[in-house]
Amino acid sequence: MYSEKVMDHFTNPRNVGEIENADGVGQVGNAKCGDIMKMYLKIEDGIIKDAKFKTFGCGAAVATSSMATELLIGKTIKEAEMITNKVVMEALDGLPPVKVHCSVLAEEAIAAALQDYKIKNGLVEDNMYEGCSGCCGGCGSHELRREHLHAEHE
Amino acid sequence: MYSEKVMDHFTNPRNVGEIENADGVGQVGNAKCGDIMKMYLKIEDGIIKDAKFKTFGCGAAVATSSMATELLIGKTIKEAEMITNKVVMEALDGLPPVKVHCSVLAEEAIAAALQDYKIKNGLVEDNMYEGCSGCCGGCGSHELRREHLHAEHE
Amino acid sequence: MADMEKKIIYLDHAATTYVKPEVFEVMKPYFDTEYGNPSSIYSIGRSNRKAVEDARISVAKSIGAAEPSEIYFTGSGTESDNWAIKGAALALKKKGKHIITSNIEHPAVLATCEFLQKQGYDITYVKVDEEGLINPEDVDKEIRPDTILVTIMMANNEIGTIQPIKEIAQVCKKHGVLFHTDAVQAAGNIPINVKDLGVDLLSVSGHKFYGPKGVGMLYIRKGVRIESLIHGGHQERNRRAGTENVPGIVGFAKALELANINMEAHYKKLSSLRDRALKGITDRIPYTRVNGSMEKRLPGNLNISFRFVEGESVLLMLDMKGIKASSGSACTSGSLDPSHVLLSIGLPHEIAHGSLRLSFGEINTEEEVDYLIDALDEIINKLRNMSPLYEDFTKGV
Amino acid sequence: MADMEKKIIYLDHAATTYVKPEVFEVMKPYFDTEYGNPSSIYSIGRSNRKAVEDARISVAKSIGAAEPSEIYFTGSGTESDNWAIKGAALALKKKGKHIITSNIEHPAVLATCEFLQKQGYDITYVKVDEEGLINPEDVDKEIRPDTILVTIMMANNEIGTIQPIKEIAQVCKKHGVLFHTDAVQAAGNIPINVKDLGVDLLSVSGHKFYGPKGVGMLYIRKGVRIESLIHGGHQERNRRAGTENVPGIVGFAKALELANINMEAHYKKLSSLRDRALKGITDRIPYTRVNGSMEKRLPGNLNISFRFVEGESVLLMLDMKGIKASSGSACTSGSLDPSHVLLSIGLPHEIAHGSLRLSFGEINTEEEVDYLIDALDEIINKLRNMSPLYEDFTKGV
Ligand SMILES: Cc1ncc(COP(=O)(O)O)c(C=O)c1O
Ligand SMILES: Cc1ncc(COP(=O)(O)O)c(C=O)c1O
Repeated sequence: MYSEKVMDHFTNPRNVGEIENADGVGQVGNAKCGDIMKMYLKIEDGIIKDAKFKTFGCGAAVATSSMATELLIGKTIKEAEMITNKVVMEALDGLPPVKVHCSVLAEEAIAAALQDYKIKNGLVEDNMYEGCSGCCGGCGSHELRREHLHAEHE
Repeated sequence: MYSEKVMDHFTNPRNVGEIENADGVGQVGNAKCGDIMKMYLKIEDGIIKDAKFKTFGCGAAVATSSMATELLIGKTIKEAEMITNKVVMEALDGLPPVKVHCSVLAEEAIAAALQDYKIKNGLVEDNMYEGCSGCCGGCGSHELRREHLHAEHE
Repeated sequence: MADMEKKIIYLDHAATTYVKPEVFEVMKPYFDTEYGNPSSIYSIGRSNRKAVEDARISVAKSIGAAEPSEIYFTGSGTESDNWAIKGAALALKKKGKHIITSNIEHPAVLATCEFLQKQGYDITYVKVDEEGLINPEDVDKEIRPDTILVTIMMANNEIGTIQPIKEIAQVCKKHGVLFHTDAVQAAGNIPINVKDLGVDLLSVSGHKFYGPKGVGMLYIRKGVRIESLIHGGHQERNRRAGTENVPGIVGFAKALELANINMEAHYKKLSSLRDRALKGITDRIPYTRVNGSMEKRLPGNLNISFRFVEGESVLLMLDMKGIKASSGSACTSGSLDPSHVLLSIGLPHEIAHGSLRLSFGEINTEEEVDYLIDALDEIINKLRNMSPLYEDFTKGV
Repeated sequence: MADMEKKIIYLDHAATTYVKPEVFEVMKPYFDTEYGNPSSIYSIGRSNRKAVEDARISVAKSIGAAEPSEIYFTGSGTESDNWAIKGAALALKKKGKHIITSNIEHPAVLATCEFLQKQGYDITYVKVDEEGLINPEDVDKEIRPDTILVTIMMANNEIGTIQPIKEIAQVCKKHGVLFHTDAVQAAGNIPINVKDLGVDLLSVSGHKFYGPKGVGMLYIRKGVRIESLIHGGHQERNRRAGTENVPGIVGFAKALELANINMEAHYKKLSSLRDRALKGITDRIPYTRVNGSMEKRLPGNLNISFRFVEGESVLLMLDMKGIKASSGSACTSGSLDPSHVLLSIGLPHEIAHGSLRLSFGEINTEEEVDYLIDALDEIINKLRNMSPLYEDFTKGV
């Protein structure tokens, strides 16, 4: 079901853990839907020096988190913002259709951590949380997303 | 599907053939329904001295005809009239439910041949043919009989 | 005689075939070692999943499907027919309730249509000609605005006639009506290419081409939506629930693959045996007729009527000589009526009753055919001498 | 590690079992030598018919049916469930359209009920308590004049709880309502006696008790009329059409027979392994709970939740250690929701997500159980250290 790359990142996840006094921290997902990703970033001079994660979730959730941190390290903030779920998925040689939402979660975790960094550094005005994964169902987008995923599956 | 007795009477049918100048001849059934039995009787002093048959039909039809002739020979007319389909069936160690109609046919062939004998000898008044097998569907009893057979099957 | 009993000559390949050793070989591991549930995520579950998906790819290739995802495994050809017809009927009931079929379909189709009729659907039965063939124009004429499905078999199980499926599919396409074909008898005997044929739904059963019993397949063209017949788990892309019959599916695919590789030789061998039998029988036994077109016909099928005798008796006597065949009459099945197929091509009841289906397979030989001819000659003679119909005929009544 | 990978510890017998050698042995001849069609009248057809009828007699005996004619072979447990429920729904629709089931049924029942709901039927879901058990009085309360069927599973596939089927059957009988039970998980694990239970319809699937996949059974009490699900030929006394899966049927009967003979030892062995695992795991791993009654439970079932971790990750890591288990979450099946069964007994979503089903079988050993305990301890630790929920918990957030 999973590619070798996914299994590798699941079995030996890179950058598990926390960063003390991180410059940006983002957490997305919801225990209710079975996936939570927490992303820690160390940013110096606009460049991501370090990234760590903690994840509660399935194999794909762990692997996408791991891959996301690998992709982040060394990137500028602009570059980091371009790490979409597609990028993460491709780096992992793909995901099963039902697991695509995990890569979306990874994209959103990156966005949330960067948003946190920007808020802390006064780079954005409001602190509206944009990291919704659409998974927890709280905003009603759950069903929509599910249909979407199923459609892709079909 | 068939008992050994049935297979024996089918493989080595007794009394196949015609009787020239028979005292009673009866034919029942209809090619349309796949079974025709023709029964020839030689009757002397009210006793059946010989019986022969020709049958177009399935294994059970052949076997019941054969068994019927065996049962007939040596019997008085009264006794012969008591050879019901049950008697024939029991003598053959039973028939599959869907083949019960063949034994009915044998009973009716006996009745038809005896009727013919009686008519020829002025023993009955009208010559109404009583040997209907209910199988040809001509009288509308076909469906009824079929339901009956199916019910037994169930 | 005891010797003869041991020699079995199987001439009923249209009823069912043995499983080829190569097929059984690939099935075996899935009984005892690779027994995981394909829905499980661990490794033996995954290897089962892969086996099923590889089988799907193989079957898609065998029948020329555009994508493996168009292949759905079922529990039998009958289930596939039921699914296709009831599934379309339910999915499209808002459009209409009219279904067109033929009068020579297999009971899997006919009984399903009768069931739907009781549920308020309207069924039209297109008639075959005396060769046992459908005229596509007759289908065209019957299509109405409320027609939702046409279901016509690719090859007939009794007389082996092959219908102009491509032409019928074109008619259906022209009217935008779904088209299902029961290809249970065709599969493994003649090439099937769903893309070329242009069908929307196509049923196949494993045990007719040296594959296992208890596994069938329904091809559903991409984009065609039908309701499920068996609801439950997520198997078969949510469309046919139930733990997959992994050994059965693997065997199905292998058997179809072998049949495809071997098709030309198969066709040649079977039709040559069949033609030898036909010539021998008609040369030796008078008052005999062949049923159904000899041109548009499955290679292994021969259906003959012998006047003045009844089919079951012939079968039983053949059986005693070690020859396994089938009757045109559905005598054994609880019905007193002769085959609806033989009546449809215009046979009178009494002749339909005296019919025999011989279906040749890859194990048969010319020697067996010659033995068959001798046996039949003797049997038909014996039965005719016992037949009041023959008596009347010879006496000129 | 490479060594470990080779050692497979199969703890997913509730998903599917291997076919026992004794079972496979009796199936074999029906693939290649005794391959006739049971509907044929010649001798190899007849020997197949006899094999099927002997299997029917054996199964009737195994489940305490009054007559073999109450046993109908199908293509899967799912098909049996679909048939029982849809068949009753169609046959009784004039009486009413209300069906009662539970909220912990298998998808084979739930999805069928959902389908019927779309067709205008009214479905009531009786709730289980936090032990996973149904109260027969709750069923009683829901029965209405238009109730036509109650369908409640005998044993649950996820948490293994055994329902008071006899008592529910009595309730149904009192009201004159048909009662179906899905006994797919129960069969082979606990005694089933349909007469004693008083059920009208009962489903079983072959591959759950060391029999083959692709064959199931529906018990239909004599006199109970339900509509067919699969229409066509005259097989199974006109009620389930399709050429019989002879090897499958023969294997099914043999496996059930063996299970019955062996039931006491089976029960003892599995429950002892299960209890050993439970003790080891709860002793070693904190923040762990067992789901479902430990008293009214299948012998081989253990369902545990580990807080702060997610089930699929646990499964994958177990797999890498050679241990094959199943998750309480239906993660792999395309749904993002955790198990409806675990939610029904009151587990919060996040705990339901971290659940594991271990189902023991006859091949398992105490050494395997001990290895499992070690492996789980290590895995849960590793995953908790990676979990933001555990981080919050230890930090007291
Ligand atoms: C309780 C229950 N019912 C029904 C089924 C369906 O059986 P099958 O998958 O063999 O069709 C299963 C197993 O998957 C089950 O555990
Ligand atoms: C034309 C045709 N359709 C359908 C079927 C049904 O297939 P099965 O008996 O395998 O379900 C058969 C064979 O019996 C057949 O010959």
